[in-house]
Amino acid sequence: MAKIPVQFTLNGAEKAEFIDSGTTLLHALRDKIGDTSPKGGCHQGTCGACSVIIDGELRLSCLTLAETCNGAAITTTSGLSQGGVLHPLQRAFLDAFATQCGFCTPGMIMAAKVLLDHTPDPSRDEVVEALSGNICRCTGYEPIIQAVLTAARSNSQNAA
Amino acid sequence: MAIKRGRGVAAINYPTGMNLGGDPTQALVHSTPTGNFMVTLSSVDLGQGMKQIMAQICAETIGVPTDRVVVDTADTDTGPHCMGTFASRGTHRAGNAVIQAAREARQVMLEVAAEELEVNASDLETDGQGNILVKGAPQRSISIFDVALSAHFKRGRSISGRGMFLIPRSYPEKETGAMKPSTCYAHACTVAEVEVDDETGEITVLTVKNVFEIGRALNPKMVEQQLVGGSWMGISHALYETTEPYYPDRDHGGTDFNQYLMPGPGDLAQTEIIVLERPSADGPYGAKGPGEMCANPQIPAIANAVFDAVGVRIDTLPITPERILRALKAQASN
Amino acid sequence: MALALQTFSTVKDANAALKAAGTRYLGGGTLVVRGANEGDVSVSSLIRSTEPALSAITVSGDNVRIGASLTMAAIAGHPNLVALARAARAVGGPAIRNMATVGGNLFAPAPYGDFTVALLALDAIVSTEGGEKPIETFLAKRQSNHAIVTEVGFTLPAEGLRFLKVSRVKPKGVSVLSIAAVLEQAPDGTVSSAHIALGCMADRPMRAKAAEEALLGRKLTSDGIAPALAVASDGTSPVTDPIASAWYRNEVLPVHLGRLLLA
Amino acid sequence: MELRKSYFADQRKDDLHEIGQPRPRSDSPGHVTGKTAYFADRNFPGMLHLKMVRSPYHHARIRSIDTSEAQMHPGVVKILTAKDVPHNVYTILILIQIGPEDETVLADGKVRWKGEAVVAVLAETERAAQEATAKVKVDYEVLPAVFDMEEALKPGAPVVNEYHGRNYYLYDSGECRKVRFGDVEAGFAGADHVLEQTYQSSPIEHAPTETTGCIVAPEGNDRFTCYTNTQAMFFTLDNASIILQMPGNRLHFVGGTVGGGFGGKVDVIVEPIAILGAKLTGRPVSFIYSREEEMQISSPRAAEKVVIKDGAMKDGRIVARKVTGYTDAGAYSRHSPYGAQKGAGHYPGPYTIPNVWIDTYCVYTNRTPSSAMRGFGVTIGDFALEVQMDKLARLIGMDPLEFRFINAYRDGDMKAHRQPTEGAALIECMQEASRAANWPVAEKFMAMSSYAKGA
Repeated sequence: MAKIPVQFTLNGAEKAEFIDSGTTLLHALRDKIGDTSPKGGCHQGTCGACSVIIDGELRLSCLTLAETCNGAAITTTSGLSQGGVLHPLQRAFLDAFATQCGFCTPGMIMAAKVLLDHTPDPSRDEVVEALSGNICRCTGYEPIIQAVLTAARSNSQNAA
Repeated sequence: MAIKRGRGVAAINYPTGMNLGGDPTQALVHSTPTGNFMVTLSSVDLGQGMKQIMAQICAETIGVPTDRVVVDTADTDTGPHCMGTFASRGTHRAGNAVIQAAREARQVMLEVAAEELEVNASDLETDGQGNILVKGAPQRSISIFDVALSAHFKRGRSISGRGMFLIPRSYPEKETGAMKPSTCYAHACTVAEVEVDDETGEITVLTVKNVFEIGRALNPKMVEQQLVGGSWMGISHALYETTEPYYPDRDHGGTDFNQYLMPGPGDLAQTEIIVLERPSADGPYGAKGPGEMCANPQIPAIANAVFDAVGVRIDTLPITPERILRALKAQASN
Repeated sequence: MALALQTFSTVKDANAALKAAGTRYLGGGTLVVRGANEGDVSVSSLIRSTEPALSAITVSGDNVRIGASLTMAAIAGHPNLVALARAARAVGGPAIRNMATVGGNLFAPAPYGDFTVALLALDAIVSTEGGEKPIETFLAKRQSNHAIVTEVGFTLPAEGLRFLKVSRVKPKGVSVLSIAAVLEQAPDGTVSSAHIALGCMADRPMRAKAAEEALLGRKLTSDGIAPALAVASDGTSPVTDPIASAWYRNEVLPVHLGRLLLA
Repeated sequence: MELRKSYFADQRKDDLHEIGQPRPRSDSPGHVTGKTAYFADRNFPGMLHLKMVRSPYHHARIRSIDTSEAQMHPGVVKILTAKDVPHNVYTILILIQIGPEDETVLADGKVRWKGEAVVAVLAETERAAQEATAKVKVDYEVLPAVFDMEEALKPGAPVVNEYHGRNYYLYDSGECRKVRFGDVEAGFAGADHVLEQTYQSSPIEHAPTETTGCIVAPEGNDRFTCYTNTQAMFFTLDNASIILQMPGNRLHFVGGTVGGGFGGKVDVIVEPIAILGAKLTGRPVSFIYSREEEMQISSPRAAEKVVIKDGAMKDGRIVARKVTGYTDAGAYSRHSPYGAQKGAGHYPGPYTIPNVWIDTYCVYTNRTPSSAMRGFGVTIGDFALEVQMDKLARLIGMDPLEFRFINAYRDGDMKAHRQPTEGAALIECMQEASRAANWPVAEKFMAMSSYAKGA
């Protein structure tokens, strides 16, 4: 079958690829573009490891067809640090020892980023809700929740 | 409707290392020309932080800061044999192998330093910051950077070492079962507090207070990671998890994270962790394996707390709302 | 056959394409793309339509029409649809809610489909190119529906929509059961009209007709609702799945219905 | 977390430079930036995808397998059946002399659990492989299956696994691993209270977020690099070498960065067949479990049944404990015979009991083979033991925590498996729990020590 073109921005950079129709965004990002930060933990929409931000909204790249993203602005965890400086969320995950195996981490950070983009000073319940689509099997979630709350506090201090 | 509260306790021990031993692990350590150290292994990091812990063990033994140690692991073309990462054996077995290898490398390092400083190697000590000092005369010193350069380019010495750790295999005696399953045991005691809804059987774990004795917390923050995550998994095992919810009926097995139940971030018990350290005689710096045992005591503690709350015994895992409700109904009809 | 996506600007053209074998309509992808990922090779062609009407929300007075492509997140955040926010938020986690659509939810098998439970309690009308159907009729034959659902319409309930989802995992877990209720009360507090819909109490959302009738003329007190709770499980045939057994669902349905009615 | 340094301070040096320091993890920066490379974060040109045709039945004879239509399916490159596997019947613990070989890489003549691998399809795309698996025709004659361990152990039960010939593992000690210490019957006879209770669990999945898998790339010199998330590099390499009858020096395993294991990645399941596929096609091969496979096909923690009979005195001393443990191995051994006997070494728990009788059985049923998981051989036993302790305490009329102090093991106490206790710390854990949970116990218990009596 003929390949079809897709074009979008990934972490601010223009990307254009020819893909097979029906290819998921997760496969397009990982196998075509080479951004392996979104992880395939289930391909069912039940684990959140593949979470990316599309036009400001949290989406599951495993259930999104790449060709529906033409013209979109896509953000992944690999694009968060700028010039070698970690994003406050990344810093907070490090400081809180909120990663163990690390497989869920990029998806968790995406979910947390969307939360903080819309709700800079979230309550614990809002953090819990924001992370609720992302499975972690190692940490018991508490260090991750604490990391997001810490990042929010450091953001608001920086803004102040 | 009544929400009933109860608490329960459980105390456990857990063996470190593969049951009955016979599970070797090797390590190689060598310095680079500028006095950094490479640890070569074939052990696997599952996320528990094996690489970081091996770096700290090597650094402590050699006498350098941890960031001067690089761990290269799990390439069978370069790393010597390790039985694997399981049975709470990683830190204990690989750690001992790293210590042995690092000691051998340290001895060469001190010998080279001794030649440079014109003293006996036995008169030297490390300051942990990357320097080798003459005991009692710390103004006479040489940096490990310079020692490694000297070893490589002047004295033709390889600052390296080999480590192998093996607990000899024990074979159970057929009739009596006399055997040596393990050389050291971690310990725990957990008190759990629950609420049970006696109309729906729903359980909320309010608090778990865990006391863990783990030999030695080699890196306290990383120990905490495992203990907190393990305590969560223990609660999960107690109340949620199974691939066969109607066992031994084989039907209705969950196939995704929606159907395979585990506590979500909104289900977390208030968790307290207290760590005691009784160094094990054969553990690396006294460490035992904390990774598995930390998920065990919550299960019976919660089962006992449920009984304390509503007076029914659920002797089948997981302790689901359905099992509680059935037991409450049976209790009411008796 | 490899999987391929065809996009049409009109529902009419998309409906025409759906007549071919091996086709399926792509909404948010949470059911259809998942199926393809999991090896459902019976579908080789996904069809979607970008017709703007599918994404429109019209609120005129109490009358609401929601395009089938609207997501749960869009509904949960819409200022005029506060009554439905709780039901929309009951679906999935944040990412799923940004994807899952009203149209897709109508087809979600138990234990999914919580939003549809709310639509059933609202007596919604389901529209396709072929016309409109009451949601109950639509759900009864949903497996043989091949036309794209374009929108759902309903009247906003004067006294609000009561909604409850019971799940083992919080805050995001699939349903043990879900209940939606639209009640009207006379000035003396007695129930004058009751629509109660249940999720997971059959293979698709269903109405609790016996409980509805038993509520009429009764006050929302423990004693008043007792007859309704006694018949809450009439006509149910709950699913048994990894979340809960049919027995458990039937046992706790009256408990949760009671809590919803007294809340 | 709090470190309580006051305990055992006499046995510990706390002046170390690196040990005991909360150093940041060297791998975390990779995790938070998405740069950590897991095995699947590699992509090779021309890589094939492997999908399994699996048994839809719990127990069935395979009359015939017809792959002709699947072979013709566009994109299919290779189809593997049992006859393609050089050493198809294997068992992983053969490396430590625990046999017999009892499991097939690809089913040969029979399937023993629903989900068992029968035919492997290698294709250019995942979709083509999925489509082709649907075209493999396997003709089954369904056999009676047994799911309940008690049923499986009854005479006349369907035999699950012919390589054992009976539905339990035969140890050198007989039908179970045994521990005999003191005279348990005399203990019961002299006890004030006797309590026998049965505990049960069902299988539990490790559920790591990263599913089991590997990618194999031919190196072009008859060597194969296998990127894998196994928990045990050489264990997997050596087993693959046996199964493939390929010298170990042809195999190069790379791994060590794993997205969660919990014991679920110690079976040697994906690597041998993927290497075989790469060898026979000369192309890279990816075999990664779907989430459904991870949940229902990969080994779970075994279901267990534990029967505990205790004799206890009014003063709280347990004088006799008899434990019969049953481990549901499913259809094949994998690590289960070892797990069952690990239980034998673990009972009667961290308590000093003069009369102990332990039998642990490894039982075969027609379900997904179980294997190791965090707490292997112990987790369910601890549940049973510690609920039993609670029941005993209440039966005697004692505080459950005080009851445990009375029976807690201490240094020098002889264990049932005839090892003297060393390095005990149960008492101190309970003392600290008593404080932390505000669960007071008598002063004499707070004054106890795990150190040997009189030491």
